Amino acid sequence: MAEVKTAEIKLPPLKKLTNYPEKLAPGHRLCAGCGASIIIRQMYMVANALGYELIWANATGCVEVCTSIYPYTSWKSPWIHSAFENAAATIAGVEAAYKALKRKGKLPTDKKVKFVALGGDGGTYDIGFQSLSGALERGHDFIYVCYDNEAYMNTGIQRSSATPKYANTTTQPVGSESLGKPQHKKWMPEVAAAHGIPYVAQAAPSHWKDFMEKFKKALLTEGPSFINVFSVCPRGWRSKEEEGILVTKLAVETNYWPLFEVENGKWRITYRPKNPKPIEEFLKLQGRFKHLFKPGMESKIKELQDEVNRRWEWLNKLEQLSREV
Amino acid sequence: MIEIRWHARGGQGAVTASKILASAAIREGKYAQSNPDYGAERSGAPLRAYNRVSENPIPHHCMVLNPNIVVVVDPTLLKAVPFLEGTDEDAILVINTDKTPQEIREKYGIKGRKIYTVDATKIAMEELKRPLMNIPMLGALIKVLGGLVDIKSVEEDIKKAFGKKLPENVLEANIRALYRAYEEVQSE
Amino acid sequence: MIKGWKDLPIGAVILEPGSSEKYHTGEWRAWRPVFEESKCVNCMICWVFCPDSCILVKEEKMVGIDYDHCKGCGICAHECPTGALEMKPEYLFREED
Amino acid sequence: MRPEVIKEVTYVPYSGNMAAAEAMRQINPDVVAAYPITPQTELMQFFADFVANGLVDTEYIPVESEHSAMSACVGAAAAGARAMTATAGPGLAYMWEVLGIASGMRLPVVMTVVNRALSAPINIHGDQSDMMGARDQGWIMLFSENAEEQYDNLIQAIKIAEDERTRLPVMVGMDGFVVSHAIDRVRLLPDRAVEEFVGENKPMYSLLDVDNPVTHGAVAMTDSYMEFKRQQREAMLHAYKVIREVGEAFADVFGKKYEHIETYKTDDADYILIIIGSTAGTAKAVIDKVREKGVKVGLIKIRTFRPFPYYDVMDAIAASNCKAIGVFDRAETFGGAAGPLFGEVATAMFLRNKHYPMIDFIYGLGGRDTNVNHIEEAIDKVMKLAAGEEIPLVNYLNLRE
Repeated sequence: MAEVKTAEIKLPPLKKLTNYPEKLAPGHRLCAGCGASIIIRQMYMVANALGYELIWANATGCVEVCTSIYPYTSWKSPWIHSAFENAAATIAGVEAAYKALKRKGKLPTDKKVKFVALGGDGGTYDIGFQSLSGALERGHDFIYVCYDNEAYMNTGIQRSSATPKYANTTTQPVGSESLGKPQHKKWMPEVAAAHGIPYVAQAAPSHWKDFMEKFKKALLTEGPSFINVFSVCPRGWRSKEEEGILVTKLAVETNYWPLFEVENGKWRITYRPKNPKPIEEFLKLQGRFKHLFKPGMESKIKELQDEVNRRWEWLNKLEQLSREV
Repeated sequence: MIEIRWHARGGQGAVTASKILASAAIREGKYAQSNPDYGAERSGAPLRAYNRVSENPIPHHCMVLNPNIVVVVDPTLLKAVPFLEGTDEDAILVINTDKTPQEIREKYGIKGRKIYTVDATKIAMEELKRPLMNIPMLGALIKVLGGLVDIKSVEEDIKKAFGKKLPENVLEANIRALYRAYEEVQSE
Repeated sequence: MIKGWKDLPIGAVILEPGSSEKYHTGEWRAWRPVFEESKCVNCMICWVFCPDSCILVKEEKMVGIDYDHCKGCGICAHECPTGALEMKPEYLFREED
Repeated sequence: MRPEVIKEVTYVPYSGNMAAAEAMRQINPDVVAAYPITPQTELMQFFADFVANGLVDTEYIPVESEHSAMSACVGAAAAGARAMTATAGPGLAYMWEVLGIASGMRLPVVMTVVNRALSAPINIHGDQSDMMGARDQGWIMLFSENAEEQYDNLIQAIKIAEDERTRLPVMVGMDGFVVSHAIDRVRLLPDRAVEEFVGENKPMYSLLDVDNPVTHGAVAMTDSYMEFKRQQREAMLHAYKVIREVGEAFADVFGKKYEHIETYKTDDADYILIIIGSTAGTAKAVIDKVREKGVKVGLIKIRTFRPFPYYDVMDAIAASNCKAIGVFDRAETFGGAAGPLFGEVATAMFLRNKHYPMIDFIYGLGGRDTNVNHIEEAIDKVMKLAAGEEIPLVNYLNLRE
């Protein structure tokens, strides 16, 4: 794999990014305050600035459903949706077609294009896991972006393997015998990194500079990249629409959603909260955790805090280890 | 149309021999089929393979039920499988054995049918240093077919099939084994 | 709006990029972000966070809101560091329309 | 430039898998995405060998599953590439969801299906349950009797799929093992002639055309979904014509005619057998044999199963002396009256409002041998049916009672 040499390619300041046309048209039917379209717009800001055309394969999910209701499309780039579980395989086919047709001289040579597969956590962590793993292993030149809103939001807040412990979902609801989901969430970036691909990152749109840097690296990386992006879902999380960025920031500031990257196997934390906030700060803004704030539930919150601490420590160890190896 | 049934054990190359026979016949402008009877068997298990050879197109896509010729590649199969199944008294048997056709006839109480024998194991061990009896049995079969398929075409096909896979000396040993069996096969 | 089957492109392909602009999600809005230019420092924080591509910018200056499409989520007002955006109930404006 | 391998018409000893792979080499698709499954495996191995030795320009994706194989073909075809794959039995079943996506998106993917039984119990051998199970997924379906037909059909399938009037994917089936693994005499056509015959792919709505961005795979709600399905029906009606035209073009160039059905000695036949695939060949041999005894039997071999050639079948029957018909089904329809082919022929009679005594034979499931004796047994039953005897609607061949 070619080494990522991105330092000399700088992104322009925010103001300059406004000079490019919007490639995700308004009029899509995502919920008010949806994090996913913020993420997509920020990806476009990078691609625009670097002169890349993005070609998309979108897994079934909120974004897919809401941006392509016939006869309307919000996409001003080539875009394909084929099914829920196969965005990575579909983009693999598109990328292969590109290579073949390019080799045969059937494509213009003056365009910089990049292939992006986009899926929610259901289409990534769960049902699309196999096709994602296959595409990463085969080394296609593409970026897989997961907008992780921690449940099957498109179909009405069903639990996924990305749903955090104790979150209330419709398929593992809180009840007299249940505190919501019994398991912690799968740590997907680590699974992606285990494929030995050149670039893996975790990001959040609240920390847009960090995310844009990461998307830039992925864009400039030859071979597969995987970026896991925290994507607020006011409807599913029972949070206030206007607080979407706040909730996202708190996910980062509590270390619930650490920002890091794995570049050619080297783990690096890209943002370190100066004084990490307690997990309650993140939880309390969301109705999905409301039951944890009843009397007697302190131990459950502590359990979540412990898991955050454990993962943060583990991440720090990985970073340290990366420096040593 | 001539129909042939091979009896061998997995790993002895009978399927390959049957393919070479079909290939050689087709390259001569004839029509031929080679159809292995695949199962989940692994090395050592008894298996069957079929050939059809004809001057005319062959429409059949089914097992050979009434073979004109039965080839037994491994002598230990004579006791283990019903090698006479579906044959009538005009059938020809080509058997790998160190015995004479008469001895085989007596030992297995075979009535009618024409019996040919060849010590393909000995030829294989002497030429190939390994008990790979498929090519010598093919040589014997070609002789028995009496000019339906030219031994030269078979030689060419072996070279074509294995030329890139086998070292020169092994390839030559196979060709020698082919011709030796062709010469050494005996009838009653 | 949608043509008969003989006149539709095959395979449900959509040939007009960004045609969703014709669909006015602004009608969903219960709260309206109101922009006060004098307080704006053009930091573009509202623009970078808008989920609906509704912050209108010309020559690197924030000039207003695309009310045809703005769903009124309120992120822009919430994140605006200078208070240049304020959420007001939509009915105040609808009556005026 | 890839090397020219076959320069003139050549007769070779090939298995069905080799013949299919050779056709793919000559077609030289832009993208091949495939997953190995018995009895298709060696087809992919042969093709991978072509890739490894520079005999094709293809971008080859050895995917992790059949679902991804078809998904990658969908992506590649939407990108404007000529995309091909191959599968068998359970692999086709695993693709099922994406089959409808390929046809619904009107992507001209071409695929060999080495017909194999479906689990359970697991069985790797030939039957047509796989394609029959997928028969309403909007694919054009051709079946081959032998290796040479598989080769010829694949070459024609490219033209059929890519025609602007159809723009539908095509699957071409051959029976597992008896065709896929048996060596047979196959006529190969020259590389350049095949290249010229299949022509250039003219992509529609390519994803790689960044100047004209298109959205593929949109959501169609209640207000438009039905219109797109209606379009697919129309495309199938066109396909009926296109398949015939391509067959004629093939005959013009290569001297061998392919039609929706092949009739064998039906003109004067009192009894007609209707069969798909390799057993049609065996039936021809049996027909020759029984005709020596004066029993006039004819055969209708179905090459095109989708779109089903109802009128071709009825025309052939009407032109004969048909007194009774025996339909051969190498697939079950549990809970249905008889096998899937029986159902189609019954529909054909309905469409012409002309009815003949007819019985069904379920045969060859899971690779069960169907030899000359079984076909003779079937003919015997059809004769009895014609004579007014009561024969069960569904009869099994070579079943252990």
